[in-house]
Amino acid sequence: MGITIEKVSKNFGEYKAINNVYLEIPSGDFTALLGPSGSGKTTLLRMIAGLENLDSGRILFNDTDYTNKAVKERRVGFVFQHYALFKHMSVFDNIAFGLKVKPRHLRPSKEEIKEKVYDLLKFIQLEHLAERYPSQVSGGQKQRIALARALAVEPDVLLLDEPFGALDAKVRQELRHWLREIHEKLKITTIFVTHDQEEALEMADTIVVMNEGKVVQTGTPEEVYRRPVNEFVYRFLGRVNEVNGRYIRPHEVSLKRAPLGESFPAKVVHVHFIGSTVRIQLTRLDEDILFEAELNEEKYREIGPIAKGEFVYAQFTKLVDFDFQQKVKPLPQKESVL
Amino acid sequence: MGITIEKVSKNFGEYKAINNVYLEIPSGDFTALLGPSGSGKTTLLRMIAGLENLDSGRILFNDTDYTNKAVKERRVGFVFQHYALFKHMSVFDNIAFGLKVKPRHLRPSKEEIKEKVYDLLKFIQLEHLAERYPSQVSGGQKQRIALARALAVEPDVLLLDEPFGALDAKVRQELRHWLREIHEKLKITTIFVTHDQEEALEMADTIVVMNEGKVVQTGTPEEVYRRPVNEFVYRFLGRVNEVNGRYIRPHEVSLKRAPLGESFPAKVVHVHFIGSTVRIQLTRLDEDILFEAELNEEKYREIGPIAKGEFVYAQFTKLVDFDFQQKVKPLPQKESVL
Amino acid sequence: DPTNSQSENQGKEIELLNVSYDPTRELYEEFNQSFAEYWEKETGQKVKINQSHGGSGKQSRSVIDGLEADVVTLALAYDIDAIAEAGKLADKWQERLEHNSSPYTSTIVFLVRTGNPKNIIDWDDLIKEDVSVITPNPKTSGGARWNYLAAWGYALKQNNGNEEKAREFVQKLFKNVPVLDSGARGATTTFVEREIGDVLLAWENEAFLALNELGEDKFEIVIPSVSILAEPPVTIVDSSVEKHGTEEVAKAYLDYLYSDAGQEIAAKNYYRPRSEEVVEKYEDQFPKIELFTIDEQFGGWQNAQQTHFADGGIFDQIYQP
Amino acid sequence: MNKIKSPYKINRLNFNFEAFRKGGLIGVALAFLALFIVVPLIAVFTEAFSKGAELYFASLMDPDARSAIKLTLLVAAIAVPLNTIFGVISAYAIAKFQFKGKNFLITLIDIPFAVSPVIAGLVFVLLFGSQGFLGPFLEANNIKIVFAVPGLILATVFVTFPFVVRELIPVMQEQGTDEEQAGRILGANGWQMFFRITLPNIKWGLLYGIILCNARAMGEFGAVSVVSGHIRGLTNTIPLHVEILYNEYQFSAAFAVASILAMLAIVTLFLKSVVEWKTK
Amino acid sequence: MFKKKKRHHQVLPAFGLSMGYTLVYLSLIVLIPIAFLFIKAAAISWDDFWSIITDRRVLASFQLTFSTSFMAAFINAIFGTLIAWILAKYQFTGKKIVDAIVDLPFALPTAVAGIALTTLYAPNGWIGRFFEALGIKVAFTPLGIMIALIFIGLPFVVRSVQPVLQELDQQYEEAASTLGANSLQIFMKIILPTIFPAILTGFSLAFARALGEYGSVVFISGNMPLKTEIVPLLIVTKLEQFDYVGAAAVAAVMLVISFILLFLINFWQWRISKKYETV
Ligand SMILES: Nc1ncnc2c1ncn2[C@@H]1O[C@H](COP(=O)(O)OP(=O)(O)OP(=O)(O)O)[C@@H](O)[C@H]1O
Ligand SMILES: Nc1ncnc2c1ncn2[C@@H]1O[C@H](COP(=O)(O)OP(=O)(O)OP(=O)(O)O)[C@@H](O)[C@H]1O
Ligand SMILES: [Mg+2]
Ligand SMILES: [Mg+2]
Ligand SMILES: O=S(=O)([O-])[O-]
Repeated sequence: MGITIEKVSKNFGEYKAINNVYLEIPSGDFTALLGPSGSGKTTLLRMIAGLENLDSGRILFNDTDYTNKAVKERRVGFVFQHYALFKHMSVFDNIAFGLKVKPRHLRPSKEEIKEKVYDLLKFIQLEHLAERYPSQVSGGQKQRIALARALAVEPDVLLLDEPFGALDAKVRQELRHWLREIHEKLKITTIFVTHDQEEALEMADTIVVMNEGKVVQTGTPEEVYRRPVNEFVYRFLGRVNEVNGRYIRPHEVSLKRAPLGESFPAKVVHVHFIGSTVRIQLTRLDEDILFEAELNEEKYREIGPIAKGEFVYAQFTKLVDFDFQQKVKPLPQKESVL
Repeated sequence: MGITIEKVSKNFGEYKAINNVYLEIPSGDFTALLGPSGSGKTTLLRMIAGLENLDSGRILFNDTDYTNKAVKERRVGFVFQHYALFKHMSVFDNIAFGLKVKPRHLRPSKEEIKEKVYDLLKFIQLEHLAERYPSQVSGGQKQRIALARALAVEPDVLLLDEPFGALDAKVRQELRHWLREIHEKLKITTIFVTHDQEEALEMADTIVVMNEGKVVQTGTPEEVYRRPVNEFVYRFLGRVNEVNGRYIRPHEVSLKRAPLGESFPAKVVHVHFIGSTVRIQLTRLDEDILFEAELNEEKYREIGPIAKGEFVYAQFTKLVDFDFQQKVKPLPQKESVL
Repeated sequence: DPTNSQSENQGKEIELLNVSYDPTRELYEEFNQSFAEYWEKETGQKVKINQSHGGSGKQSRSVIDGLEADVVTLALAYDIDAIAEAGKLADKWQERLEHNSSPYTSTIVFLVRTGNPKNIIDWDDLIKEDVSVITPNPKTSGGARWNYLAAWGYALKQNNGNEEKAREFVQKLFKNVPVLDSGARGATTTFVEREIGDVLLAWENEAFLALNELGEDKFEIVIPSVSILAEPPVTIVDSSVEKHGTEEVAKAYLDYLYSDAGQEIAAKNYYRPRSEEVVEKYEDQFPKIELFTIDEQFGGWQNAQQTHFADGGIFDQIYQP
Repeated sequence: MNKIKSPYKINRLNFNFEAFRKGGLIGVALAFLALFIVVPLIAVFTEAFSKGAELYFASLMDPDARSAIKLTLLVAAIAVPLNTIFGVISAYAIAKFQFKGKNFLITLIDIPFAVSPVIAGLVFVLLFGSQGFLGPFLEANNIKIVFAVPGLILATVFVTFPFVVRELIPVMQEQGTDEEQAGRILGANGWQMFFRITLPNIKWGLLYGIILCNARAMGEFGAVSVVSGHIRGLTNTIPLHVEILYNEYQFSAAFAVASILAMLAIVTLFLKSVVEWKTK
Repeated sequence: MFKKKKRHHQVLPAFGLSMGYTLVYLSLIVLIPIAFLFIKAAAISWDDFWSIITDRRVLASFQLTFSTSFMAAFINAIFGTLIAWILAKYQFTGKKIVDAIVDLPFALPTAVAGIALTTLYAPNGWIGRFFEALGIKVAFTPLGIMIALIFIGLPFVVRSVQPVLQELDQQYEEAASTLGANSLQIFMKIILPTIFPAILTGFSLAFARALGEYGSVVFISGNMPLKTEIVPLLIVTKLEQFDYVGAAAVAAVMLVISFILLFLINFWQWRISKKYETV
């Protein structure tokens, strides 16, 4: 099911939560809505599900206008950030819910429902938890049950609002894989909301970057990372050093033992090993500005072990400049982001 | 202030939340307690603060037995996961609290308190919010206020329980830097709890890996990452591919266009660009097992663009084997971790 | 020593607590004022009389449980007997004052709506099928017991002392009762305000009061051919007056009820006075009526209570809602 | 685009039906409230003023009415603080600590909710009356409890016993102990912690509890009726005075005095709204 | 009993002090006085006790009290939930006032309520006359008692259910609607089970209060033995006949029955919430 969002706007009082958004999501795509808190991701997702009204614009599912369709007629599966599992129902009943509330003439028989639910439970590898209540399962299990519940009614579109937001780092990573696998298998058009750029880059086929109620950029992970349309996208998609209004990513900073070209001396403040990369915090000696460099194994081996307090020479070769794009609002002041 | 934890145990009913833990934290160190949910991190931190009683063992601060010292005599600063700011007090009053409740003869004058609080507000760059109430500031700001409040009483030890757990990915990253900077400046012995291995690796001088109420390994980030004492630590500290009970990290998988040595053919399932690295999901053609490879820019450039559906040859060169360490409990079944 | 403490109190205001039943509020309001003036004139001593009103039985119980009444002025001797039983006053209290210690009497009459639409003239009319009678519950209300006994006495007289017939009569009467309030005042309110029932059985003084307070144009009093002589007794609570040192003034208070002034006030408040002179003076107000006493018909209160009102007594047996 | 200006979020289930249903439900609920609560309230005031404003105020100025008002205020002024102190302290013990038998303790605290006020009064008569267990002792020492002000206070304390605690327990439980612990770590001693953190955090819940407790204390009828002795000007509270006036056929005076309590109820409710508004 | 599971004394102070005070005050004000009631009731032989409480009038009044209280609490459970619903879910003009008015029965003295309700529902009252015209008697019948009990019990249900509804996350309803449920299904299958424990709490509070209610009922009930005589009135009646023991016996039975009922309801409620909420 392909989805088209046409000139959609939505105000909460004076506040423009969604501001004239146009977006096309191809059938079977795995799309991430990425943006900072308050950028309108959840609102947009809820509008697609029919949980929120539009002030203006249209939403089309496969070229049919769905703007005024009732929620239950849209055939969307929705996974809420905090799962919204029904506390008073067992895991089985949660998953069966969508089947049990079907109008009588469409409702599967008890046996069929049971079979289907157990198929889903097998699919999410939680057969043994069928009789438990949501309060008796872990966060990651809840997440999977919520997904099974959404899938039970065979939706055309799967919508997930920060599906991993409430989980541990480790569990989150495992579930990311799992969700991708499921998408590979089922090929349902899937849209998920996240504010974690790594999550979006790692999982999505298409990333929709949002800010202040607008879609800022749409593209594959590589596109948005390598060809950000403005400063905002650039800064939001990865670590960044700011140098007098221009930017460079830490892994693009080159460090040398000796001066070379336009390099400048810097003092090593801290060295971290994060898996295969080494992250180094430095202070520019000439300007007393803190910046970060990231070296992969090869590069680090090249330059040799670096310790806190040492002096090295750094070079900013590929500084990025967005000044020509004055129409794009700059990223808010640091402290208001926090 | 150095801290020594000697044979400390703590049960909740039958459950051994902390099981005979020995730990030494040098003065001025920045230590991360890292472990999965329920491993006892919070309990250990609360015991250091005096918020939880010990069942057995001792806790020493600079070789003085503090086991039975009252909370308020320990001179610890504690930052709660959800900040625990006093809702009914302004930001100023929150920070001033610790000074205002000092016994009369130790209490600074009103002017001194005011000066000190404003110094701290300046330090956390939130001077303009002094009169606001906690409900009127953002999550990141709350975090910083909680820290300022803890610092106001000039603690000897700073304890933080998942200080960034409730924050956005982007905000979290910024605050990590900021907290490190503060530690550089103040040099207070700092212990923070996290279940995010990247956070621990990036921030800490020392990482204490915990599991099931025990300390599994202690060391610098590089030590625990490169020389994990057992399977648990290895798996917990980074992404991992499991190959018949042995392990390899994705960035150690080498991919080639042509067969070479012990390589085997694999099909590319998915390709992600995460900043400067490329993460590739593949299926072994010979065993139909999914695995992941991670290439840095250089390596990816070497092999050339890889697309979904292509076939490549992979090689597992440095498979790690923990089988000799039978005494270490294996990581729980995948599904029970989730 | 009471006299001693009395002299100590000289000049100070003495307080007296009169625990009475519901329909005497207006009476004692006037009487207390009159007595206070009299007492101050006689002795130079100020006296303040506190009043407590409520259902007669409840009031008696309060005194038993420790409400320190100096005098009790209740609806029935039975209620004062109960206080005597608790040891708070002499057993033979009823002999301490004239007329069985009842300075005024009353009787049970009918209050009907203007024009007497159901034409109720005597007791027999109350058991007609279409007549609805209002009376409070004899189990809780002293007044209601008088009503009940009056009806019973009438039936006995009519049937030459045939208990069975009397029982039948009273049973029929209570069949006609749609609401049983717990006290006399409640019953009056039900009849007058809620406009329920055709006839209210009431103390004569209550009937007059209702007429005065709530509209002469709305109601009429019907005097039945025969009724009961209700003798609300008064007495001193020995234990309290001893404790308070108020014996003298309490005695004087009750004696004053028998004085001309006291009797006038009783008559003005529609209680039938004992004093012949005052009776004559209020002849118009209190029509002659054939009255029987409790002692004659029922052998005293204790008997009446045991036979009729105790749990499992005749009232419980015949009462069928 | 179907636009219904409705501030609550509409699940787009079925718009017209939704609006229709909302109207219907509100209508039924309001009708129920009107029938059972508003009309009786109006009746009180209508009856109170039925004989004119002059009589209305006269009945409030009557010495017996004034002494009843004073007594009621006195009783509430003692009973409410007693139960408030109890409420705060025991809610602290119950909400902030884990211990065995907590549910049982809460059930015990609930007892006065389940005890008929009449029984409550009876219980004190059985205990302190002349015929009661402590009666002889009290009489010998000339201590008056029932049929005097202490009895009224006791009965009122009993009847209003759970109001403050029950209001506070959920509030305190919801707040948890993090802030208190933070205070302790920052060096606060027990008193400082309690007065600077615990108490300010529950102040609105506490105020609400006090308001309800006070309203019930002033309005209690059954229990005080049993222990009062009904001495005019001495042991009659407002509700008892209302009953007396009513029994004297002074209906508008009765309702006039009752209207004070109704007024109190309204002021109370107004205060409560302010409280709730403040809480947000 | 009442011993802390976890020793926290270093952190939160004064557990012993506050618990001690709680127990002492609770005992003095509530437990000891109630105990004396039972001691009094125990002063008679079992046979006497049995004959007192199996008396026709006593049984009738028990039946009346429990049935009217139950009906009133039941009606309150329904309409109280409805009122809580509109207060929690809808915006409408005058909502604040409605919200405030709900507490009126808490604040209005019961005697005043009783008199006002009797004035209204008597056959010649503002409302009673309409019923009278239909041939329905309200005041002085069990129906009248029920109305008084509805009046005094309503806030218990509303105030129990309202906060739960307010905190009820919209997401559950939304989740159900994305799964295809219609509004009736959402209410019956999602909302009702969630608020049911709260309704039960409100019901049991209203029920308990109704069982003991005296002030508002005596005026409107008509107090006909066997017909409209409630248990508290019967206790008063016994007292007025100086029958302390009988009164204590009836009171004790009343207390025990209400405790058992309350306990069962609480236990049921606790079971339900335990089932879903345990972590
Ligand atoms: N029901 C509502 N009423 C008023 N404002 C709202 C409502 N829902 C959302 N908003 C506002 O609309 C804006 C967008 O909200 P939305 O929830 O879509 O953001 P988001 O991108 O999902 O943020 P987050 O990452 O924090 O979930 C925010 O400023 C939010 O405060
Ligand atoms: N007060 C308590 N009573 C009973 N059990 C407790 C209590 N506090 C903690 N536990 C248990 O002790 C174990 C360790 O808890 P702790 O909070 O220290 O874990 P943690 O490592 O901080 O986990 P998380 O990452 O989820 O915060 C858990 O199994 C927890 O359920
Ligand atoms: Mg969101
Ligand atoms: Mg923890
Ligand atoms: O006041 S009575 O006892 O007569 O009802």
